[in-house]
Amino acid sequence: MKTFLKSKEMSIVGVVLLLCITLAFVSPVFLTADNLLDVLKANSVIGILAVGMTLIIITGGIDVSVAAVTSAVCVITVKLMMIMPDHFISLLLAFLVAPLLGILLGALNGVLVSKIKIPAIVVTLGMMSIINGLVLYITNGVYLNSSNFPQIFINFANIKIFGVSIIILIFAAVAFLTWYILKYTLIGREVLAIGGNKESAVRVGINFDKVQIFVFSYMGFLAGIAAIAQTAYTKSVDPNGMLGLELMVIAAVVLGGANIMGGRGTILGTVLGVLLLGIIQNGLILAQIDPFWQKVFTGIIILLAVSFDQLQYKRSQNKLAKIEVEA
Amino acid sequence: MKAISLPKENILGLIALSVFVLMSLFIPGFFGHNNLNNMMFQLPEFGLLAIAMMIVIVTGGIDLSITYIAALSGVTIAIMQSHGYPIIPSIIVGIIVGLLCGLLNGVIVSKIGVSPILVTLGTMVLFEGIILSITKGNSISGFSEVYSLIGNGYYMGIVPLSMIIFIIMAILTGVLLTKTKWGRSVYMVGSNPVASLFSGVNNSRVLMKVYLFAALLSVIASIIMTSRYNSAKVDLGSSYLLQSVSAAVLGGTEIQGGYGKVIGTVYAAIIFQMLSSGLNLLGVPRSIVNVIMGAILIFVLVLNFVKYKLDEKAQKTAVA
Amino acid sequence: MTKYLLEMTNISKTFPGVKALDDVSLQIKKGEVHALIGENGAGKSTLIKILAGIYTPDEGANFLFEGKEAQINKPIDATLKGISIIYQDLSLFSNLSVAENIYIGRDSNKKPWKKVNWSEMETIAKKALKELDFEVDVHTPVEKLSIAQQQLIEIARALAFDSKLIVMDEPTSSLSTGEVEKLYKVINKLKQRGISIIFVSHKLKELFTVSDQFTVLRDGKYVGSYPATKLDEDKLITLMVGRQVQYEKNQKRIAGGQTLLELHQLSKDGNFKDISFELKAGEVLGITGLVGSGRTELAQAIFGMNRPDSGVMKLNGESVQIKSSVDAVKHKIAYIPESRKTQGLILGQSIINNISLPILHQLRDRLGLIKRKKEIDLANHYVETLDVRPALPHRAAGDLSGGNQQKVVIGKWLSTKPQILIIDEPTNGIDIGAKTEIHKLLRQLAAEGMGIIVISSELPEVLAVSDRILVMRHGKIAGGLNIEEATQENIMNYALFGSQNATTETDTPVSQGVIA
Amino acid sequence: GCVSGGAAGSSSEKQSRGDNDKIKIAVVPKLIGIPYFNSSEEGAIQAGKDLGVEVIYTGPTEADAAQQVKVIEDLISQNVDAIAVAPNDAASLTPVLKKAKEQGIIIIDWDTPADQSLVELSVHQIDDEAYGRHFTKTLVEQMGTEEGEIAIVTGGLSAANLNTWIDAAKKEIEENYPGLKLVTDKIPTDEKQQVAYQKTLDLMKSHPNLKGIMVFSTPAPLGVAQAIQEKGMQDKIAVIGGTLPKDSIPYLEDGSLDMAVLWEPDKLGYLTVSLAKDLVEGKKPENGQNVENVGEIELWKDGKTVIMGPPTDFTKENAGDYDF
Ligand SMILES: Nc1ncnc2c1ncn2[C@@H]1O[C@H](COP(=O)(O)OP(=O)(O)OP(=O)(O)O)[C@@H](O)[C@H]1O
Ligand SMILES: Nc1ncnc2c1ncn2[C@@H]1O[C@H](COP(=O)(O)OP(=O)(O)OP(=O)(O)O)[C@@H](O)[C@H]1O
Ligand SMILES: [Mg+2]
Ligand SMILES: [Mg+2]
Repeated sequence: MKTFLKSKEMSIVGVVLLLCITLAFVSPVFLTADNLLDVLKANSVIGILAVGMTLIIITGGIDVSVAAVTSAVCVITVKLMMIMPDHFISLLLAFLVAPLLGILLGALNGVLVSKIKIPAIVVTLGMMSIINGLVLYITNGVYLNSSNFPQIFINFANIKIFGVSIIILIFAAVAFLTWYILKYTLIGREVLAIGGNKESAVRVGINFDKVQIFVFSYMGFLAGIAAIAQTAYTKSVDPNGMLGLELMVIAAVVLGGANIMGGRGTILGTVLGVLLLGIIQNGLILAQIDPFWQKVFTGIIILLAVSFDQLQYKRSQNKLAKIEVEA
Repeated sequence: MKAISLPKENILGLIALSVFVLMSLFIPGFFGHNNLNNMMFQLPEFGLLAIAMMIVIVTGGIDLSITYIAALSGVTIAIMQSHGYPIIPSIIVGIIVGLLCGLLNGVIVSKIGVSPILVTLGTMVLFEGIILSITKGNSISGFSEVYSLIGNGYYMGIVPLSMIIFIIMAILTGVLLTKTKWGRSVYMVGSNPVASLFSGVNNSRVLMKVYLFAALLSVIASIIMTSRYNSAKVDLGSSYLLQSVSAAVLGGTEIQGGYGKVIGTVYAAIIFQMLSSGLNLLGVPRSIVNVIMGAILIFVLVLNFVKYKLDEKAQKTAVA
Repeated sequence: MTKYLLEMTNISKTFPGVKALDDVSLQIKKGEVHALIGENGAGKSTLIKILAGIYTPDEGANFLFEGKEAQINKPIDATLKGISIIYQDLSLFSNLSVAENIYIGRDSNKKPWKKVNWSEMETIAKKALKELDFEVDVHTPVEKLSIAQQQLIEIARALAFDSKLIVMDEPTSSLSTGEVEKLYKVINKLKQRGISIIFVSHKLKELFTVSDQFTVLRDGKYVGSYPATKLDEDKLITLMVGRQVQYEKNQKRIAGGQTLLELHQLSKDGNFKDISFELKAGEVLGITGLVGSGRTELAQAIFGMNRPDSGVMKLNGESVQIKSSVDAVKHKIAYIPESRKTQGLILGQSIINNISLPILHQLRDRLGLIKRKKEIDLANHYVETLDVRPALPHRAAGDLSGGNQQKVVIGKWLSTKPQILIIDEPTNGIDIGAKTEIHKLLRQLAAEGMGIIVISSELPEVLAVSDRILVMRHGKIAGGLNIEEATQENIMNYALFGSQNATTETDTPVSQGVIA
Repeated sequence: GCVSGGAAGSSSEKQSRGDNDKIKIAVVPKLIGIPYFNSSEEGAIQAGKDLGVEVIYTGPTEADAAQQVKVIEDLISQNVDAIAVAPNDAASLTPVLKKAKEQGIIIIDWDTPADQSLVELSVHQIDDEAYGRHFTKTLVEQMGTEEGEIAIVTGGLSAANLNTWIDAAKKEIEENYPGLKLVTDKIPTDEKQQVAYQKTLDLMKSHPNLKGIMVFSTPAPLGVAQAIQEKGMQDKIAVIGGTLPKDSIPYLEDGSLDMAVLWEPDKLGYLTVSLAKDLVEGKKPENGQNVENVGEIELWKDGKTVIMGPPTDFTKENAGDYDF
């Protein structure tokens, strides 16, 4: 599997590299540390969500409510921070509340998917509609702005370690944690097993419901973290600001080589997928492509990348099928 | 043996009927001429897109690009007409453009084998970009009077023309799906593409036709929309995208493919339509309408689940 | 008191519309190999799934394990009690490595955050594989292994669990002789350790080699339990089927009429090389060989699903290119694939829709609409002639037992009225009664003028149906034999060594009659 | 069933109209749930209270023409006396507005013009031409030079009013400031602060000599200012944005946003309802008329176009005085 997955990731590494080289020629600023860090920072929220989505997609599910959940958590957490004193404890509390809220909403998705057996896309579609509606109704779309934020949070948001923003570090930590879970914990292996073969998983005693509730709750947990990262990034909350982000998240995961039918997917691949999308966006502006044409380019690059990837995959499958023929 | 319980489509039909009765009784103005009329005008465009989505879902795919196919063909028709071309050639060119979009989806899905959600995500962005580049984001109008009759006119003074088009297309789709070789193959490919390939079904041709057909339905929806709204723009009908997935699923379509019926999707579209209009009449805020729609979607599926469990029990006791 | 390791009594199971098990019992002694037999659909797999905790039995079931009342509601309950199951259709994870597949399920009751110990996993896996003398890198993903190798991984998993009871549902259906031998050795070893084994198989000979006790089911009902010493094959068959069944070498060879199919030097890189033969109308051509010798690849090439690189294929004397299964159907070629569940049938669809699928274009009226009534009649016809049970054509194909599913696939392809019928492992997992019926059917179809290619790993079967036999080895035709000259021995020699008289002194017991 | 439905419907309509003497005015924004339109909602509702009319403020949740048509169709069923609409896409509303007009409903547009042949009144917050030119002029003031590279950031490429202002701003550049150089076509931001932020970062990188940015749309200026703030470019790049004062305070304070130029949206809502009520009662507006709680308005010669007044410049000095 290792070699095979490697080749799968290699193809996206190839695409990313190709794009980088082209851009480096087109725009001298592209390869500067400053720019690359900006790209990373701008895509950290998508990245955090995509890492969680990877687990769900490996089990063969999908979650289109991620952006809605993140928005809801943003709103609630920030409202909470605004009524709390400007103190370290308040910050801690917010960091506790956000993931918990996310887990709660995620677990609700998980329970509906596993216990009531409603397909994941439907549950989360319904959930997205409900949460977005409620958020809009409650906030009336009003921005919550940094002028209202406690100073301690602003300070937190501005933390940099060796010039790397805290937001990127959160993303990195989340990616590492999830990689570890997937590789080295029982539940992580169960996630992969379920994706590989649901029926067999049940037969060998894996609790399918439990694993599903886990992946959705974990997604919720990361949505909570993403909410913190998002708030730190924009230093404001736009209740409508994340509409439609879920498609980008899913695109990143699948570009990263995960199979939408389940069973296949890696954290490294997903991170690369996120980077690919981020670089496309950044690169089109740096290359000074006419804004009207940027979407055309984005669409074409996505189509080329996925087609290339698929052809590559087919070829590797063909090689697997060979048998030894005597000369 | 097979008709111990009602098929889920009939249940949905009953729900639709009861929603209609309840709303007529309790919401003033719901049963009014104006409102009924509105609903009849609003349903066709959404219904067509929902059916298009349903067919693609039956094959185990999804088509995120349908609303942009609609927009692109709408813009084409608008540009042609505003440049003085007559209606029929404009519509034909619009249909061709839409079918080309469907072809692109079809080729990448069926020949290269990329998963549909990715392909259509890509083409969605691509089509949007093309429209933006053509229109510079502006809306294009300049339709002729006759054209606007398609979406706004009546047949025999009572039934909206667009409704008739919708009914015809729905029946046609139903017949194609249940009674033709292609339709049967759609279900087979959706259930198990490997086995259908081993059974002499030309999977890629079946899929190709599915994406072409979905595109065709989108174009027809687009013609109704552009004629109703008198203009075409990049986001024409974009709010219908996820709604059409919801309607297809509420209508009983299996998201993994292999099952789905036109009638179920139509019932679901009607339910959504009535809820939206009824709640509006009640003055419920739009955002809460969304909440209720989401809740209904989940509720009906929970209901299905409960019913399934009950059926299972009933059948067991029947045999034992 | 503790004479029995496992006692199941009063077991009934009702599926919507079907009573799959009706008051069945099963008693397993410690350290015995217990054969569970019965025709297709008799309820063997269902009984096993109840034992495994996948299905819950109807009320009133009694369950004793090691003399104590046992509750098995979930698979993990069975695992924890020391019951391992090797399913008919395997339960492997193609995306995971060999080591993980062997280890998996072991910790299902542990805390989800338990750290996975990769080195321990590998050690355990290697140990289990060693017991089977199966050499494979434990890091290999299972999807790269052949079916036979996958079967061994399943067995290794059961070994690694230190089970008290191992259930094997048709474990040998895709093992080669050598591997079957190894399995017997392992079974004997396990027996000595006091481990009990429930063995399900349709290969009666093999059952007599390993089993101590037989429990027979018929139509979901318990027929009885008998020690091996009190039984012979004929008796067993009578118990299973309720009548006498014969299974003999084909006697009257049909020379064949006009030539339907000719292959000249057909080759495909990595699949097969220089394949040339003829198939005449009215004859049955058997193709056999070891698993992995390229038979399926060749068959799929003829059927258009695996395009050859070079060579010529002629149909009725004319050179043709079959580019897809659609082409093949047009040229009246039918292919019944070896994997029912994934290739043969659309399990979620009704029997009717499955049977009519390849000939839908013939069932259309002038408007191009499908004539439903004709379609149903067609399905009913094949359900009847092939004796599909239960005979409910509106039911989903997936609700049938393995053997009955196979009958539906056969029906589906007979409906196309093919000139050439290629059938890949026609009776895999089919009981002896149904097997002879299918053999008879194939002979009869040939007599009516069809050209038939039977690919099978079971020598008695090849001998029973063929007029001519080709033996493949490493992608090439190692030899051809007319039925008069064919014996299990000379076929084996071709399959193993590539020539008829390489050596007859081999330690491979051909007496089993199963070479692949 | 539809035939009988029609008959039953019309009788019930008559009844309900008889029941309720209060004037019903529907105000339809482009979309609900964004600060700008929330603010105008407050004004409209307040006007309803002050003037004793029933105000229905409803609109689509997405800035989508189709949804807006539906909202208006539903409003027609509710027998309102007047509909004041801010079209997402003027052309697309023409058929439905025509239908409304045929039912005797008075049609008004506000914020953004609709089909002028259908509206009885067109309430403009601002003179579009003057507003766009005002942006250019203010930007030049803040840049302190008439030369240099500038860029335009917009909410969305397809928003008609934004495009009108941008065109006016460009015209002002062409006519009076030949030294200003637009480095790229207008940059869309999906009406999202975060997108504006990201794109501005990229914009500054690809055009290191940038001197000024004009930002049209309410959320985008905040994102642009945030990027300027983060990179410490307050003194190098001047930013003018059409946004609300309250949100802008943190950026106005350190100069990352030099000035917010807008009108008072609540007043616009108030004015719209107030003029609509007058119309229903048969009163036409006059040039120079002083509308209570709004101020003096301007009426153009066409007798339809009402201009609420000149734009308000919000700076760090006065931004704190406003409550929106
Ligand atoms: N999930 C199910 N739903 C409905 N009926 C089922 C189901 N599983 C099995 N059956 C029915 O139960 C009966 C017993 O099937 P089972 O698979 O146990 O047979 P078997 O003895 O294993 O046969 P084979 O040798 O062909 O594998 C059959 O009639 C089958 O159709
Ligand atoms: N198995 C077959 N045997 C003979 N002719 C066939 C077979 N399958 C298809 N055809 C014919 O080949 C042509 C193309 O068939 P195919 O199944 O690919 O297209 P289709 O779209 O499903 O059929 P159609 O358009 O005629 O409804 C048709 O004329 C069809 O009647
Ligand atoms: Mg079985
Ligand atoms: Mg084979």
